[in-house]
Amino acid sequence: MNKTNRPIVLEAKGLTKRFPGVLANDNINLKLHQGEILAFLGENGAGKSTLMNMLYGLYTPTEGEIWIKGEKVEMSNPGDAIDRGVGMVHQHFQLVPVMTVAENVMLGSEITSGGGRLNMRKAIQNVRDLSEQYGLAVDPTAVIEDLPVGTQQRVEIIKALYRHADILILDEPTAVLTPQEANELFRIMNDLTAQNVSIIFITHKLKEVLSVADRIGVLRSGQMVGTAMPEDSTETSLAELMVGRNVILQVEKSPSKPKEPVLQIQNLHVRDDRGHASVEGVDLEVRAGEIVGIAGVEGNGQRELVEALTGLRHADSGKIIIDGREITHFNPRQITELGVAHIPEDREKHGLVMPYTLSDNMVLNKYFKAPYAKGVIMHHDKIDQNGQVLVKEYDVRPPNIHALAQNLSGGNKQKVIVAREFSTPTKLLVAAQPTRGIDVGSIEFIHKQIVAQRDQNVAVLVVSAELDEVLGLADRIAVMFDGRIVKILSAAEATRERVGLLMAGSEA
Amino acid sequence: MTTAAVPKARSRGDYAKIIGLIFGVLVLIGIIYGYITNPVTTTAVLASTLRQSTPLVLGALCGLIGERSGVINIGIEGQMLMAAFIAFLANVYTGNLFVAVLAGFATGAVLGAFLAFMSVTLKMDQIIGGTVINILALGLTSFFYQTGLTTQGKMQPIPLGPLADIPLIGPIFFDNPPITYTTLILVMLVHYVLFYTRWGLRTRAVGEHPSAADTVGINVFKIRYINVIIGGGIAGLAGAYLTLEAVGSFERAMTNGRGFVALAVMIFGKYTPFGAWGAALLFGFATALQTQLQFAGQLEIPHQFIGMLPYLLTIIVLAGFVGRTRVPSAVGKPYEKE
Amino acid sequence: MTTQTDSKANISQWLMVFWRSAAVPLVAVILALLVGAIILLISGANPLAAYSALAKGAFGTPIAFGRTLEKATPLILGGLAVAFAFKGGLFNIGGQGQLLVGAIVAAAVGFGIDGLPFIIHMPLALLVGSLAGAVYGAIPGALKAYTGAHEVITTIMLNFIAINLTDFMANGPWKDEGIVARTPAIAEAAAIPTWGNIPIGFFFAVVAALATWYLLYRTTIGYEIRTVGFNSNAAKYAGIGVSYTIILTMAISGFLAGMGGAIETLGVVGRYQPGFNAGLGFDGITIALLARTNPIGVIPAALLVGAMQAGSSQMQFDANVPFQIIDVIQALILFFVSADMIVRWIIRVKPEEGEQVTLSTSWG
Amino acid sequence: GGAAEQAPAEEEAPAEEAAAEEEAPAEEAAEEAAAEEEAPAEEASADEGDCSSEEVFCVGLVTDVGEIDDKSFNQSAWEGVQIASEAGAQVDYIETGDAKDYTANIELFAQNGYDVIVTVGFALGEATAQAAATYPDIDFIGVDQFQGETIPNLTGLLFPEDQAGFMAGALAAQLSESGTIAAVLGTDLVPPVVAFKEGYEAGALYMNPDINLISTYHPGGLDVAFTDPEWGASTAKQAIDQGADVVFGAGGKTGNGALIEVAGNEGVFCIGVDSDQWETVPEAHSCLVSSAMKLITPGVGELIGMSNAGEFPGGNFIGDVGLAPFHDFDSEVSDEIKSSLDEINAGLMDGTIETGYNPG
Ligand SMILES: Nc1ncnc2c1ncn2[C@@H]1O[C@H](COP(=O)(O)OP(=O)(O)OP(=O)(O)O)[C@@H](O)[C@H]1O
Ligand SMILES: Nc1ncnc2c1ncn2[C@@H]1O[C@H](COP(=O)(O)OP(=O)(O)OP(=O)(O)O)[C@@H](O)[C@H]1O
Ligand SMILES: [Mg+2]
Ligand SMILES: [Mg+2]
Repeated sequence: MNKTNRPIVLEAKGLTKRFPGVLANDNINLKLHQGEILAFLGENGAGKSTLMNMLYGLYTPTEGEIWIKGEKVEMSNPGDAIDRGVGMVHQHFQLVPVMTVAENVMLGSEITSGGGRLNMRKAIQNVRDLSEQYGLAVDPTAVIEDLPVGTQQRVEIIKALYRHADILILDEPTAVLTPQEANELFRIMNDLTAQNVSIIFITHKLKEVLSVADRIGVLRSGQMVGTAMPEDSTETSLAELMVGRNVILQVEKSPSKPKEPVLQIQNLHVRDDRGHASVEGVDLEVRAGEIVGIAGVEGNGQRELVEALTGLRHADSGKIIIDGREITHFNPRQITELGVAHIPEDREKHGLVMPYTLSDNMVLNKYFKAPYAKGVIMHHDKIDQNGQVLVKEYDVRPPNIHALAQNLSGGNKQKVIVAREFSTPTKLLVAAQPTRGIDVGSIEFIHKQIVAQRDQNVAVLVVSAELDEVLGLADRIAVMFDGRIVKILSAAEATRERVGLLMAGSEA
Repeated sequence: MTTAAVPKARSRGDYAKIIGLIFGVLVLIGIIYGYITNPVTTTAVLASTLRQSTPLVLGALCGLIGERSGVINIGIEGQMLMAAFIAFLANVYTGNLFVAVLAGFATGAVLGAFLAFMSVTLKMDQIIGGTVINILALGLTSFFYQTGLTTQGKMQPIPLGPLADIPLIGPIFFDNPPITYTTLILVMLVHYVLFYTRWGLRTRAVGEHPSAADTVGINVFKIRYINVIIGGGIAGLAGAYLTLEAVGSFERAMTNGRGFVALAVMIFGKYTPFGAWGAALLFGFATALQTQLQFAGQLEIPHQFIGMLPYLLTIIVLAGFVGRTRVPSAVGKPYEKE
Repeated sequence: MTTQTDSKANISQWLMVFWRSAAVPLVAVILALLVGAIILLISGANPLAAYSALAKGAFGTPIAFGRTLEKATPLILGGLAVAFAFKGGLFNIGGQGQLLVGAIVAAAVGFGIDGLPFIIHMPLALLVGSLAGAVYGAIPGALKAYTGAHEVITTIMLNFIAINLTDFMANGPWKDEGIVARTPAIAEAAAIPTWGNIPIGFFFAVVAALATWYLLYRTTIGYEIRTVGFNSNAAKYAGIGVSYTIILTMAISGFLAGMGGAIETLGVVGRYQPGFNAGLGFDGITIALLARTNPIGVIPAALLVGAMQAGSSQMQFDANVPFQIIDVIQALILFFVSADMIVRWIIRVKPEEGEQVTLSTSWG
Repeated sequence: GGAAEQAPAEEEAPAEEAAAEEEAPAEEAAEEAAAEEEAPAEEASADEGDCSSEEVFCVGLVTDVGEIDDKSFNQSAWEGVQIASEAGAQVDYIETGDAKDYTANIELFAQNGYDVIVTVGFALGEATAQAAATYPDIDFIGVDQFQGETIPNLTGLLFPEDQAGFMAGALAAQLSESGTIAAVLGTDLVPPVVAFKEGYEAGALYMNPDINLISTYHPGGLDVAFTDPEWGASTAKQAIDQGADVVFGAGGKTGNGALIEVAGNEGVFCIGVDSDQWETVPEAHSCLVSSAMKLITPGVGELIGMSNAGEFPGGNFIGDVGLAPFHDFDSEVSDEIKSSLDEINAGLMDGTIETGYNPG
């Protein structure tokens, strides 16, 4: 329904933000009405986070005005925004991993009993009350780094509520959430709007926008290129508005022609970092020329499974066979040498060396081989050529092989990794969360590449918390729950509902 | 499913703790045995242990207050030395030991402010900042120091009434000069502030995840400045200890690397005040012990090998029981707001 | 457009690049000298007299210049040792210890063997000394790789141990006859000669710097070391043996420091004598930081500091300024070079992309 | 040279004024100027003179690593040189910062035509001998430098430190009531320190065969062993805590730290080393009963005189050693102790008493 007749709680007039060399936001105007959900779409690097950071007092605008609840505000730091009831859940979580939920929530607005002594008991109680009031189910005494991302997400929301925010900014909150967690979040958002909280909601997922937004704003390269109402928009229309060209959202692929098995996993057992059993007897087979997707709520052993396959984590028991060779106790180098490509789940932690140039990053998996190196001597001309080719072929932006990886947007970071991994002759491709946090344009591109690999008889294992991604890509879908593969379905028999139930652990 | 794993999950860390515990118990037994067989020597060694550890603990506290807020301080050595020098001069010219201690504290704090300026405001690499302070302090003190200045003596022990008469414990803990007492109090105070107060929470947050602190309206720069300055003051206290309490006069380069050992002690102690205290005591004990072994003169080992004791022991205990130290995540990284 | 304009453009570009890289250090040194002059004035000395004497003592005569190079030699190698470890994400405070071990072992080879021809003996002594440093450096590497013991602690401790060890050897098993604690003099054939006033050891150091640069930026070993230094997770993912690389990094670092000590023994002192190498390893830290851990930059940094050390005696003699002032000036130079913000603000030069170094990563 | 232009600058900052000033840097600075320049101050008077000329008699001193004002052998030697300057000689010194500069520093004087060059410490022995060979017209005085073969223009000024130590030990043994005496020492890398120690222990045992001797060397290297007063202090304390009631501090500033520590403990005596430390360490007056002296100052003065008179001996020149006056403790040291010390002194002189110390 239309809420534009309600009072305006937040307004931006001609907001502009310039970074050295970049015009991140260009004369942006927006109005947020009480109790409405205003969604923002835009490619990676379009300027969404920048805009939000200005509204939250984190960045100071180069030009323009911000009005909150009818008064013009000059904010020098987030404290000012918080005082005016603005809360923000950041794209990259702003939680101290080694501290407890309660500590994180009260940080900055601590409850103290005389002499600055922290009153933990009271703080814990407050968090309990809040999580009950909004049905957020969070244990105040848990340590953040032990919590699944979904829960961390809710902690961020509690942080805002704890500060009595009635204007809530959510920057890509669903990027890391499973469908279940996302739906949970939308329920919470609706409860909040019912209590007159106003929400700005940023996402790359068009479905979500259509289902929860009251209004939609679209940013492209720093400019507001249009607003839309969900009722008279479609995913395609939004995608087009966002990318500036027409985008194919469904993965186009011919039916698979599976050949000989390339990857065989037999009764595999793996422990997680804390030494707890995490993969418990997985059996799985991936054949050349097919894409097997592993669906599952995060934290059910997918990460450990992938790390075991790629030699980053050693297996307790069981067998991993690639191309007929048992590789259970091989190291990552030996496994890569067998023709295994790996798109790691965490691009910043495993996938890239941030202070390296693009061309150096693009040989991470082959720097020691001819023609890039002869003996121990590296050949930088060859390495740069390689970079040039891949940057062009995979449309990495900026197309400068000497740019540092740390200055790329997530989307482009991901493209660099994909380019590198696809550029070596491959028998098996292991892709973990290949499109997390990435805009539709890039997603379309990466999906195309994965399918192309399959069609060249590569065996592909895709692990994704993104149900749609798995459903769209996979020829066979293995649902993982509690460290086991609970069911393997063919693309045909796999419906959203059925897989969703299996993921939730209920036998279907 | 997880429960099954738990027993096997007992990792290196866990039984390192157990071994550490056993180790501790053995030490305790050793002390008691020593006290029964030879009370005088045992007391002497333990008293010396505490004494040797004092400047190290203070130095380590300086380091950890700074690093908990995300600023590496390898300038402890320089802060100590400069403070020792100024405290000495203050003692010479005012003859007032209290004023001299304050002068030492202030000097350390000023150098702390300088370090904060370099690493927080100028965003200079923090290791460079500390090194600048070390060289500068060494140069300035050696350049401007001249002999012939004599102090009005140094601080003497203040026995705490009946407490001082408790056997073994008394002479060791309750018959010390002021800065030593202050150190013992500081260990507990810093522990309390760091883990039980608003300031401590904010400090740790800033040291682990500055932008998280920033996004809830905490002024990262302010927290870092204040921590590094206070830390500097504590290092200054260590310097004052050297000239006003331990020696009673100044000599060029008299810190002789204690600032760096303090750094080691801080990491060894896993960035906790009591951990650092323990590490410093271990080191001080080994030092006192090597002196005692030379006193005894019985052993046929060349004294250089006896001299290695503290350093070997540190390495063995570190590699054997302590292992990897978790460093505050944001340490060394200047915070970029935009 | 013609090649003419091209080359013009290139030259002006080249000048621009040179200015960019040289301007900040140059201005920094000038600022440091100015502040130093103020301190000298306060102390009642005459800065001009002091500085001209300093310059005279460093470059005034061929002999003086030779001594500058002689002083710069161990500084280059000590600086390389620290810089190299930084590239691998390690903070090697143990240069001093590795240098001492290298120095005394080189001496042992130098006096222990005789009858070898120069062409074998000198290189052998140099190599064995350096390898001793490598072994001593590998210890903290291994401790870090296998037990996680922080190298800052272990290298500091190993410095103290090295002093005791070398003192014992020089005053015990390897002691020269007579009452003085020192090893016998090395054989003629083991000595690193001088070429006129130019110590040949200096060229060894320069070659080491070039080799280090090449190793780091042109070989797979260097690529692996830097990768581990920047992001050990990514290194593991790329199939690099992280533990092995850490040990290798520390070993090479120790090799360089040890080489510094060996050259001191074989080229300058002529034997191992306790106290003759005091502090060299620690100066290495200053040099590495001055050079922003750039192996080539280490050379000018070492020459600068070496010149000040070489000139300090002349400065005392002519201007009656105590040598400790050069520490103060060194600190100021390091400050202004690193606080390039200030300098750039003064001379309006923009930093280049990716120019900044973060040594502190070697902490966590 | 530079010193001449500087002379006025120093006049402006006499020490007393400076001491009065409060504002720190300025004051340190002024003091520095005053102290630093005591040498050139005299020098300034004779500075016009050019050392290479016949009339002007120039004496230069090169310190061992460390400073001229080290309250120890560098300082004693420098005071010896100043005796000559009172006799009209032009004098100057160079502080050595790096052991590898010994030769260069000696050269600086030699090149400028100095007539006598004093080098302090055994470590300069090699460099001095080489220089003596290169500059036959210059007389060299090597403090603590034993001469294997005789070079006419080089004299090693040596001291039987073991005898001084022996006397100190004998005194300590007689003063001690607890029967435990201690020695806090520099490093055995330095021969004189070893000699002092061996002599001290021999002397103590000579007086009281079952005396309990506790002594320790500094565990660090040469660069710290003599400049670590805190270690000296805490080591002395550790010794006192276990009953030592006489402490012999023999190790430059490390030893001084021990003396000052002892001063804070009732009824414990301390004994200094090298020079009469009553003068150099006033903080220790309350415990300093005497010092085991090696009389460097007169020795250096005497040798310079000989050189000036053209009677430079060459080879080894044995200087005097002995105990410093008891000062305030004169009353506390009983007459029989004094007489026994005299006997021992005589015995050591005529060789009827042996310290038992013989360096390799
Ligand atoms: N801290 C910064 N410094 C310099 N430039 C920046 C900074 N942050 C953002 N930019 C620039 O602003 C542009 C917009 O960045 P922003 O983070 O707002 O993109 P975004 O829309 O949030 O992308 P994504 O969808 O991936 O989150 C970027 O392309 C970048 O060039
Ligand atoms: N410190 C910075 N300097 C320059 N550009 C930056 C900086 N921080 C971010 N940017 C730019 O901001 C843009 C978006 O940054 P951001 O980190 O939000 O990318 P992203 O796509 O959101 O990454 P992710 O998908 O991992 O969230 C990128 O183009 C990046 O180049
Ligand atoms: Mg964003
Ligand atoms: Mg982003």
